[in-house]
Amino acid sequence: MSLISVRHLWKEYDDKVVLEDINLEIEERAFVALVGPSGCGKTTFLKMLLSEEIPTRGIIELDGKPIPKEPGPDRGVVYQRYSVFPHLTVLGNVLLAKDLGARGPGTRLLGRVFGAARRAATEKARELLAAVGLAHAADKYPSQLSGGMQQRLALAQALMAEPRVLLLDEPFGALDPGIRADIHVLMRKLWHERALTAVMVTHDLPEAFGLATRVIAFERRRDEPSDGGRYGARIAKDIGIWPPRVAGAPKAV
Amino acid sequence: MSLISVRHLWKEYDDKVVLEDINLEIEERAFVALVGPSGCGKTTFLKMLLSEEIPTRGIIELDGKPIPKEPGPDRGVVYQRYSVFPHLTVLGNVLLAKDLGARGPGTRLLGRVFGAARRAATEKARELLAAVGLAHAADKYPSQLSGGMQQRLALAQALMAEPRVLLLDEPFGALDPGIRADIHVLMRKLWHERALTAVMVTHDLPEAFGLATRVIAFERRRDEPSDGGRYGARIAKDIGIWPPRVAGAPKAV
Amino acid sequence: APKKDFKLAWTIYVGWMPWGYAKDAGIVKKWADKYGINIDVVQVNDYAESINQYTVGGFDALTVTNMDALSTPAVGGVDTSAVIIGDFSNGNDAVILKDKDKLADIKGQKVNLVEFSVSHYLLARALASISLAEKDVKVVSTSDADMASAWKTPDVTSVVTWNPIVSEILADPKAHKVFDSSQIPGEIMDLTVVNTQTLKDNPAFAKALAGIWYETLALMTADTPAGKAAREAMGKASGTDLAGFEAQMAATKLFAKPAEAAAFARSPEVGATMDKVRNFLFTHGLLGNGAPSADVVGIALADGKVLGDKANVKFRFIDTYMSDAAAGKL
Amino acid sequence: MRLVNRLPAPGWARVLALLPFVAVLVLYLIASAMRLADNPADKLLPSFATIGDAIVRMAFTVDIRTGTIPLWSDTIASLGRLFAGLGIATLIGAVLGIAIGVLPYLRALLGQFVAVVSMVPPLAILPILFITMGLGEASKIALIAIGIAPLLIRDIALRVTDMPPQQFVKAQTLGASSWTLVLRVVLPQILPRLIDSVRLQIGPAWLFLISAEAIASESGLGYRIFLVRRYLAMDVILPYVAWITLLAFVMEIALVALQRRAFPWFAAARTAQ
Amino acid sequence: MRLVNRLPAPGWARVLALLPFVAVLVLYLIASAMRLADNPADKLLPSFATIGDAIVRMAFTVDIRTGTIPLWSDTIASLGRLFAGLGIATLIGAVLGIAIGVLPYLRALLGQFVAVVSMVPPLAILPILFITMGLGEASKIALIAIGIAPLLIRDIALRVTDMPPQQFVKAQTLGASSWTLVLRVVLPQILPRLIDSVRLQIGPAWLFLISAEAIASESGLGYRIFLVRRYLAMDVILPYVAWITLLAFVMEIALVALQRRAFPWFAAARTAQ
Ligand SMILES: Nc1ncnc2c1ncn2[C@@H]1O[C@H](COP(=O)(O)OP(=O)(O)OP(=O)(O)O)[C@@H](O)[C@H]1O
Ligand SMILES: Nc1ncnc2c1ncn2[C@@H]1O[C@H](COP(=O)(O)OP(=O)(O)OP(=O)(O)O)[C@@H](O)[C@H]1O
Ligand SMILES: [Mg+2]
Ligand SMILES: [Mg+2]
Repeated sequence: MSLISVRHLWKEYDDKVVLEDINLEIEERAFVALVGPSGCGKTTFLKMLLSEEIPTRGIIELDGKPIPKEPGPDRGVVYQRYSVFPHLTVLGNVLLAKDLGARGPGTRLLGRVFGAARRAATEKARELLAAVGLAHAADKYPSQLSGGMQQRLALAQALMAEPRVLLLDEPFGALDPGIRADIHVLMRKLWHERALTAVMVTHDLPEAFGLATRVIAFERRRDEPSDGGRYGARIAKDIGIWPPRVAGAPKAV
Repeated sequence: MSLISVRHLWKEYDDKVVLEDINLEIEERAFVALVGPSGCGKTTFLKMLLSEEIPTRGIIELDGKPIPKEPGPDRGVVYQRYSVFPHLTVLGNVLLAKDLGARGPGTRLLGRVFGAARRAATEKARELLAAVGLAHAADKYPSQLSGGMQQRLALAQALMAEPRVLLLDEPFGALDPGIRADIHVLMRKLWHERALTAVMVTHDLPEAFGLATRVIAFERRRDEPSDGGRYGARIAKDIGIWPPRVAGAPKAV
Repeated sequence: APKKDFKLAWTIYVGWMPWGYAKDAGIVKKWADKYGINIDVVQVNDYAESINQYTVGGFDALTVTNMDALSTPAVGGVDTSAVIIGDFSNGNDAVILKDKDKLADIKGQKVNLVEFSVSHYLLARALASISLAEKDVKVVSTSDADMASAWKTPDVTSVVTWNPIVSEILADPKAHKVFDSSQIPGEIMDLTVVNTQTLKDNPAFAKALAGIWYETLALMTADTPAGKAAREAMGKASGTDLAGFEAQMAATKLFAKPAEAAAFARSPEVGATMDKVRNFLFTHGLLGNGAPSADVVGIALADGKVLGDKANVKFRFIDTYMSDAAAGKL
Repeated sequence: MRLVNRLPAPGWARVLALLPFVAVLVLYLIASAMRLADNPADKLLPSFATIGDAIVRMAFTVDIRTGTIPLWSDTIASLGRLFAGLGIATLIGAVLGIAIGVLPYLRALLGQFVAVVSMVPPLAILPILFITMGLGEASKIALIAIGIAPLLIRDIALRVTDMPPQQFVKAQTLGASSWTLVLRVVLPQILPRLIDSVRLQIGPAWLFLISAEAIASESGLGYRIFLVRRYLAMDVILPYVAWITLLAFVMEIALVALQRRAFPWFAAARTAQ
Repeated sequence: MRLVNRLPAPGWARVLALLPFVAVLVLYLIASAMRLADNPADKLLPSFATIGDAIVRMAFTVDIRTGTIPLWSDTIASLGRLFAGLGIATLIGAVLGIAIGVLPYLRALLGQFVAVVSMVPPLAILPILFITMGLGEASKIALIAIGIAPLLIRDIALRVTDMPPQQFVKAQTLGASSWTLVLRVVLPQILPRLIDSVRLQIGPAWLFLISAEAIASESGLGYRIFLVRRYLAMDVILPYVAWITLLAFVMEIALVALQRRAFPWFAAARTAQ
């Protein structure tokens, strides 16, 4: 059974059709890259996977069950901007996943873990920071980091919550090419090492083909102004990368 | 005689040396790309060429004379952001160069050209907009344009003032790769067609080598934290592109 | 120096409403024309502000009580003459207690009043009448505009105030008037005063004022339809109606006839009152910083006698213009 | 679902928005009925019938003495002063604010001074104002202007210095002089922000107006409220307060609409940053 | 060089900043000397010697009647009320503002209502306030709180809705409930902005305080000013006004410092956007 299955999904805003009859099955541990022209509905699709938007018609299932009606710790997200919290240090940002996610009654009241749980969480957070190369910057604030460092932090923060699915919306779009190459290496490593299924939107085809196990292209069948938004985007291409990348077999690193 | 000559130029902020003994001659119609690690002083150098900053020591000459003490229409600029004015339409932004630059008494009082002069200016502005591919967007506001369109507009606006030197500070740094390729073609075309000398800061080596006649790299000789800023950046490399690109001979387009 | 344009400031109070009516009814213009001058009659909402404006020279004439004329313009070095004594309060100012009906009950209470005003003076006189002193009560300064609503709050148990607020408060069955100005007749006078220097240079101004005043008073005290209409207009202008206004008039001893007023100005009671007033002001520090005694400011009485410093007379009672009016010499 | 994710349906939202207003009215009715049962002549919370009478008297009956309808003549007098005061303050705020923001010398000279002056409580210097300006219209308008202008100056100067410095350099490379830089680049970008600043000062402007009218005036909304306050005539005060609130609210809405109409680029440019 | 490019030297800048203050003093001295030549007992613009006497009397001499030093007891009384009023308003502003900003249902319910209430001129409803709160300290504190809280609520709610929606989603993907979302994400980011908003309300707070003290009081800076206004004691009023200005200015500076100290991340995050 696939982890995510999308069936006959439509999304309309008022009378403008954005997505039209999307059908998609995503296997566990897949790394799907979503590409397509600007405005074709990639972000909208991701928002529905995140339960930030509700489909107009159709079904999205996670693990065979309809996805929850609101965002939750089962699905993590990294945006192009605004993914990290400016008022928390780097360590604080990563710890936040435990502070918010832990389930003790005190934690639920104060949004903070204490004592041994905190020490354990701090240790795990430091490991994650080391993995993304931010060990030395644990006490800095995000505004003191470069764009690339902020995106690494966002990754670490999302991973700390151990989501089953990681959704990424052009996470590296604002980075300089050199920094981007570095972070691709990191991304590949993380995907191999952790139990992750990823869906990433990108504008950059080399990035899509360099990272993903599968590249999906959205496209509007007809896109003339005279259409007046009567046609939405569909899946135009669905390309499996060859030779297949297999999670946990880091040949390509 | 070279158009710009920089001799024994130093720049210090408080007791931190940013640039150290820069010597440079730039010929008329050259296209100089300035590269180097972040924080090495590329922007600072450009600011001095623009008279936005004053050198601590040394001389900058334009056309054999010391450069003016403040920015003026002889040197145009395109920044990564904030180059165009949000309150003016696309056409208004380009016209502004004539409105501000023309020398009639009424114009100097009202910052606006009238009558025949305005009609002539409008015609020229529309030509320039056509040249940068914005003819269809003349009445839009910058916030309605994509990032790439905004940078084209900034180029057209700067060119309208017919500067002798065009200074560009990472003008395409925030653009997506696809859009960037388009705008490179445009940039090359403009440089060939107009009497332009360009100095462009960039982070992107392919861009530097793809556009420039000459690539100059700044680098700090020693850059350890223990130095405490006692050493500034110098010109580490000065590479003429081979085979030479010649302005007005658009082989490479 | 002689001049043509004069300004009089007046505030809303039963004894001063004739000025507003005289302006509206054209009486001011009539008399000003007669003397070939212009008189601008200006209503000021805030009584204290009108005194300040007069003191700094913004007005040539002012409606004011005898006590405030001494404490602000006179102490501020502005030589001031009372050309008209319009009335004295005869019940218009009162001490009111809540749920108590003896003045002696005031002991130990908080008393809400406009501090340093004639209410304060009335309180001092009331306390003296039963051999108490100010330290036996606690004074809370309260704006006159808010006295009526202040009374409705539970923690306000005693107030000293003037009309129309007195009648407003007495409408409450819990309110008991325990002392009022009719028990100190003649001590709270409502005057129209003129800057003495202006007066010397322009006696015509004071003549016009007297002329206006007594013509208006004759009209408003007359038991005729015109008199009733005048009273109704004045009532309306002060925010009440005919009945309300007539009730206030009843608690005021109006000198409708100039001869009466002139006689009162010449009476020895004025001197006795002013002596009490200046001592009250002196003990409250209102006769100027570090004033050594109540004698620092001289007060000239209509009979020529002077209270206090003869070299520093700043407040004068004169009967000249009231007498002229009585004699029909205007 | 988490509370933060629960959205009311559009129709239901409109009902919800009305609820607090209805609640206030109902509360008033109950409190008023209780007080009137106690004392039928109570003036503090008059019945709606009494208030209705007062409204008819003030808003629809010609006053024989003055020949005008009190509410309208009061409104015209007050609005005249308010607009004059706000207008003068806006002009001063724009001119001085831009000048201080743009000219480093002027900023050095006046920056601190304006910051200190904006802290002077205007009501405390009312006597001085009345003495220098007299008791006429000028002093009321001046109180509004003096109360508001320093804040506007500071605000506008801050917004000018917050503009990206690149724009200043860019304009100069296009040939701008100091004057044309202000005229073509700074002023048009500051105007929509000026509207925002003025909008925030509507409340204080009414406050100053009411205070000034309470001390020296012969007409105006504040004058009337002050006049009838001695008699605790809440039947007049309450409609007047509601009317002032409505006027202020309409002014606020009008300014927002003006900003949207006159500066179509502004909303997008603000969020784009 | 263009005027916009001319920078004063640092030392010179400090001299320039002093100039307007000196100019005001000199102007005062001249005007005062002229009036005193006319009338040596003039009360409007007393000489510095007279003002000095008044300062000694008010600030350094025990008043025999009350056994306290007037300036200090007034200051303590006023500051107590001011801080209480501002504190209550801040609390209400933070709690309701965040709640309205975060909960769509509450926003639908109270958004419009608060916008309208913030336009009610608080001074005009004083009588109602007196009746419900009494004439004591409570009503003065309440006037400040009522005058300021609606603006703070609106401001904070606006700033919450201005936060990037991504942060709300992100926090939920980390497991936040509505409550912990507010506690760990919204509140800490709103606090420094709350300081900004409160800072803007210091002026209005003093205004309401002075008005309340003018109406019914036994002590306080506003009480004293309005008391001595009855006999035009400008020698007391002027130092009191200067003192209030100084206090307000110090409060403003203290809040700026608090913001910088307590929220080191804020300045950088604000400019980074
Ligand atoms: N809330 C909304 N209301 C109305 N239309 C919307 C809304 N959100 C998005 N759209 C429209 O839906 C379409 C798809 O938008 P979306 O942001 O998903 O595109 P995208 O593929 O992510 O584009 P980009 O590559 O530029 O990020 C666009 O035409 C957009 O205008
Ligand atoms: N006004 C200033 N005061 C003090 N130091 C400054 C100032 N402006 C720049 N610097 C310092 O000068 C150095 C060079 O800065 P500059 O912006 O020129 O670098 P850059 O090469 O353009 O970097 P980037 O590629 O990140 O844009 C940096 O270390 C910076 O911190
Ligand atoms: Mg998108
Ligand atoms: Mg740079």
